[in-house]
Amino acid sequence: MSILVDKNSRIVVQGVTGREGSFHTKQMLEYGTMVAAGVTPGKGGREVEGVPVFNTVKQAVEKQEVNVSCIFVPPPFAADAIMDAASAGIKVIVCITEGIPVLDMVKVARFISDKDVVLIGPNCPGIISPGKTKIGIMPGDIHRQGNIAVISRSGTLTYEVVDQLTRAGLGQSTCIGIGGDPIIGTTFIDHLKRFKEDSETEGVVLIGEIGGTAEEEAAEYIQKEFPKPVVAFIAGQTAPPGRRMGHAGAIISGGQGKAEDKIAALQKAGIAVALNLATIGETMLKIKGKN
Amino acid sequence: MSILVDKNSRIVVQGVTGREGSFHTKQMLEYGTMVAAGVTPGKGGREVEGVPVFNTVKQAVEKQEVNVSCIFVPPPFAADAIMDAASAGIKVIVCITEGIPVLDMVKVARFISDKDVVLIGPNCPGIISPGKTKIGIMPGDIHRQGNIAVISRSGTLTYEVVDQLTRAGLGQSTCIGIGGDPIIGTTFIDHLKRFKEDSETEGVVLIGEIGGTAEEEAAEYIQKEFPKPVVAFIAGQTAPPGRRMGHAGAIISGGQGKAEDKIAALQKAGIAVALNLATIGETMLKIKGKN
Amino acid sequence: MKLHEYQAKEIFLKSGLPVPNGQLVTTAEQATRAAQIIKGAPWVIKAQVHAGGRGKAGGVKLAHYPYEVVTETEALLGNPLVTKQTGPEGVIVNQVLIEEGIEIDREYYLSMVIDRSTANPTMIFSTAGGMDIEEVAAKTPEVIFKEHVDPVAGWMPHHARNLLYCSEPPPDQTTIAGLMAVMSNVYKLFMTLDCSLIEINPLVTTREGRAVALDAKVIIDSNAFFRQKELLELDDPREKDPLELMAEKYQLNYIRLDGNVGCMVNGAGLAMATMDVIKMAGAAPANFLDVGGGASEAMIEKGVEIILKDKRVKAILINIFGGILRCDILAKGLVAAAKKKGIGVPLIVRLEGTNVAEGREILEEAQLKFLVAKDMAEAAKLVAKQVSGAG
Amino acid sequence: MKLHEYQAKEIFLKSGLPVPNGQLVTTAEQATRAAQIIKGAPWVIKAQVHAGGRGKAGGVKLAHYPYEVVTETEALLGNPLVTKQTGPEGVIVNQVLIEEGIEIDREYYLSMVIDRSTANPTMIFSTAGGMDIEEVAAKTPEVIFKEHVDPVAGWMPHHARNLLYCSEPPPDQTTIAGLMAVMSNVYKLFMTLDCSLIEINPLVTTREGRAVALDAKVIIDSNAFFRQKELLELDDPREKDPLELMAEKYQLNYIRLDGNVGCMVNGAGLAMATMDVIKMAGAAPANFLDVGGGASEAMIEKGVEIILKDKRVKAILINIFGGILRCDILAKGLVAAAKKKGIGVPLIVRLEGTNVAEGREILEEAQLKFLVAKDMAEAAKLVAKQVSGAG
Repeated sequence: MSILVDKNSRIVVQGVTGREGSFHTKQMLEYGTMVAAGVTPGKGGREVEGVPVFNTVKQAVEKQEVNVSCIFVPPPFAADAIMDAASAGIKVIVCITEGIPVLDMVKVARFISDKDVVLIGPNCPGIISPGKTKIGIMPGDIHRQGNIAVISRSGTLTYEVVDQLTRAGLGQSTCIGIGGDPIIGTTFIDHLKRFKEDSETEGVVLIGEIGGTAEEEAAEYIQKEFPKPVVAFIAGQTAPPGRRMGHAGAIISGGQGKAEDKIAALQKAGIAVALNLATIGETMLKIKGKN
Repeated sequence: MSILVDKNSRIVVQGVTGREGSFHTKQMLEYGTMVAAGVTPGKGGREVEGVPVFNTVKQAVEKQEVNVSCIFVPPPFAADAIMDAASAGIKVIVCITEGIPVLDMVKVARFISDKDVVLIGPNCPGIISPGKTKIGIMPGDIHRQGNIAVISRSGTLTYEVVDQLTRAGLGQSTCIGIGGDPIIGTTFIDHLKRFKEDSETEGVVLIGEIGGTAEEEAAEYIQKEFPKPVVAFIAGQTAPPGRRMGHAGAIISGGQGKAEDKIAALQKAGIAVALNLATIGETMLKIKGKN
Repeated sequence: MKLHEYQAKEIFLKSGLPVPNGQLVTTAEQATRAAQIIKGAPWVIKAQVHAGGRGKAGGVKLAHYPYEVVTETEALLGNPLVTKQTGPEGVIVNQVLIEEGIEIDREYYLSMVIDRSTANPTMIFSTAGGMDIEEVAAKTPEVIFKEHVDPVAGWMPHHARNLLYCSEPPPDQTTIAGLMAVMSNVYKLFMTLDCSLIEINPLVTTREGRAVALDAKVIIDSNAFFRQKELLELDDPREKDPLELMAEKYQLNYIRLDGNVGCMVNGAGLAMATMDVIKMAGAAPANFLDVGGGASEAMIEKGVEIILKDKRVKAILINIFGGILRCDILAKGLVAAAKKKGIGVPLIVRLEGTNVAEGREILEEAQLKFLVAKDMAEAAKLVAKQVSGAG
Repeated sequence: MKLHEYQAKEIFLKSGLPVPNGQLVTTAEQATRAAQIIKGAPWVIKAQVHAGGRGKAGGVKLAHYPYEVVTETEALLGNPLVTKQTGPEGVIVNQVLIEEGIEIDREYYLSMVIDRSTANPTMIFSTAGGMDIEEVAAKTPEVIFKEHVDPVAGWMPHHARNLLYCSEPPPDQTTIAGLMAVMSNVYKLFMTLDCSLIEINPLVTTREGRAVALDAKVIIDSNAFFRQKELLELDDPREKDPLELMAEKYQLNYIRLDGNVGCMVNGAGLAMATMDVIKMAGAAPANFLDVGGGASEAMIEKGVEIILKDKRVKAILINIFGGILRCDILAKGLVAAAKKKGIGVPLIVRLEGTNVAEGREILEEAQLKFLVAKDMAEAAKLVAKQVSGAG
């Protein structure tokens, strides 16, 4: 089992005719992902990498029965693309786009709040269930099918960790990049709840970073309700306050979001925190052994 | 049992210092309703009919543990009053105000859509559970405690029907005026579902009128899922199309909302329709006997 | 409140919604000048009346020569226009809109309304433009498309795309861009002006991809006038029934109908139900009149006066279930009206509810001639008998 | 993007948000004139710099006589101001705002931010105005109040009432009306200008019930500049580090720090983690630099150039996990930079992921002097060793 997506997921790529959209459509197809449709308004009727292109998500849903969307639409149009997918009945929306204005995301979050929709991202690498499906931009070949889940606010940092896990002989059940923006569709807790029920997942690596309080909230949840081993890492221990560290969401402001507070909260909750990135794999091996 | 409100409901009257607000506060108190607080911004600290007045609903909730609101605030401020109550944690909001702009109600409806809140009205007489509590402007003395529920889009027409029921020896469990506006907080179906579960209710009188398709939808629901006897009446059989018959919602437009279509839908669903207002009481007696 | 086509188009123009060049005229001289200024032939001459069905009734003409513009305008101005929505007496045409003719490539129907069940502003779009949309809905519902708008985000491009890519082949990119702009503007207007309806039928596109609103129907939510004061000035009282206009002034909900039984009721639902029982008893109501819950003595008096101004009225039925409105107030107003001008037709009164005893007493003391009905059914029977005798 | 106080106040003024009368000056002559035009005494002289902590650092002065306005302005202009947010070298004051002094009755704190967990714009209000809000939050959280705003309806009067009636006794009705207007305007500005922060500290009220924004801090969401083009013009490059400014031009995410290890990484999270391991290995990063996924050869070259312009840099660590960014592109950029200007400091390279073999080959063929690290930990150790030797 995997969470949210699997072998049978039928993907629609929004922004499929763009540079990134077409490149990653190819990559996904090569990985074995069922990309069944693409959408670019005004370009319906074409094909990209053999995938039929539609003018609207609605048509893609009707004709190709897609149920997961992967969005590569540029920032000014990305909020519309998410709402479009949600209105058309897509159940899992993966938004790769970086740079969406935060007020657009305020509306998106409220728009989908009462819909049966899971939004992953934006500003994220996507979701992969190794050996089954890859929806996003992560390099597929570093992953191995296995029993460790990864939830992360960062992209390349996740690849680094996955690579380490794979080398340590720890395959992955599902890896999710939840995104580096201040407002994102799903939190650590949303996915922890799913991994709790996922029989394939035996441990979770949680990769946080400075900014916000998502890690503190996750710590509280894990302590109370999450029974599987968790290894956490927080990036940005040396980041100065008030500066945005690349990600729109990675900023210490108003006294909130410091790495030290996050690490303290996680440790207080009894979670193994790897202070050194290089030790995540071995830490997981160690605590898994103990369980 | 009654639905939504009962003896223990603690009422806050919003707009309590106004002419209608203070008059009906007195009427409600006389009926035995527990009016525990009033709200008028800027007039906190006063009393109306012995009821303490607060500046905000939030304060009324904190100090007086009110859980039902009755709104008499003028139309320009009524939408704000409803959202105020919903944000403050009020669970049942009865909005008497007539004349709220429909676009304000579009926002209100969406605002409360994901909250655990029941909005009755606006433009309605309120809700009464005879012998227990009266929240609204209906004349209390025509009601008798009993087993017939009334759901109505109209005010005085409801009084007419209740009076008839009482004279026919049919007391009422709960009577709800859902309101005469195009957008209202609750529909016939919302309350039918509650009456289905209400052991005290043995039959329902449903009073509809021209405009919209709420009666048609109710007919479908009743046919499929509602086991108790229902008598329906539709006002406006002689109303000309395109004219608004007093209520903002009572208008036949775009080929929709005709009384004849509603009556046909109800009859097709096997519901007893009283074509003559004067026969509602006897019709209920007749079908109740059969059940 | 309905706007005239020319008023709606002025608003459209200001908001960037393309309309044909046009000019409102009220005299033949103005029409002559308009034909010189506005590009033609052809020109379109359109009677400005609120009643629907204007086209089929001869209220819209095509002129191919400047002199035709003038003669067609003259033929309309000052004369009654009888449409399916007017009475047989029709409505007088006071104003005429003269417009350039537009070369049409495709015709669409576009409107925005409030969908009651979803509680959302909803855009309705159809490729069957220029036709009666109710007929289209009945015969070919598959060419009518709807988009509900969530107020959280308002009108978004994907709404427009869902509507515009519904036809195969879809319009070209230029046309789509034009239609998308129209849609987004319609939504913006709908929200900022508190509309209950905006209808453009037909919305046409030209071969160059331009979108133009050939017709424009706008209705404003009268509950919103407290924040739309400038729109109130667009109200045209000449389009209204004089009795309804008078009732409006006194905040009475009065609608003139075809029968001869005047009615006065408190509450809209009860007023409708009263009309229904009158009909069922074999008579016909002359009006709908809801005096409302907050009616004063003076309002009741005015109500009676308005009912009686309708010369067709042969009897009056008063049906009051006193709730907020007390029966004694009703009685006092009734007596005042009788004293001032007399009533002159049979009066049937049915009183119930708050202060009913006091109300009856006041009526009796005033020695007013009236029949008492114990319930609505009896009231209707009594009044029907009166008018059948009178008629 | 941060606005200057005077820029924010100009926007406030245009949107009906009351601010003190004031004038921006850049010379002593202008200050003399300003003291004549603006009502005083007293006057307030405020250095216009982006760095926070200005007040405590002597960047805000009170003048009681016109000559003081001039001398205080002169003392600020052209001189560095050292606050807790600047380096020890401080920032040069280029502009000074001269304002009328306001007689204060009560002081409040008001700000609007995005609350991440509720995903809503949120207003923060406190009766502890004029103080450091983080300190207030830590010591007396009970005087800080918040209202979350649902985007469905936006800012509503009840939000304002919940905040304003939180203190006992509440302000009088005139003051409440003034503060309610301020709140609703702040929300409107926040939404229309795509703000990440609006902060007014203090927001004061006068004895006559007038509300005035004594300070104004506005930050714009830089992701929204595609629709806020006019705001981009308010950017003041003089307030920025020249290297960061250069990086911005090439769309590189570069932040200057205090250490001596230059880093270049792809991905913000990995870049932060790289800084962290450098620190853990006993060295200190000279910068944060995320070249991003879409980096071109030219961008890599520019990145190296910017790192090297920082004279403190004693070694460079390059850490790339090739995903979208391919290792061969990185290598080519690196070689180009070396060829152009030489590198001159030890270079530690750790490459992994897409096209790693091609990347290494390019570096070796170029005969570039560099150390290879097999993973991040080793890379950090190597680089720490280099700088400890160098330092």
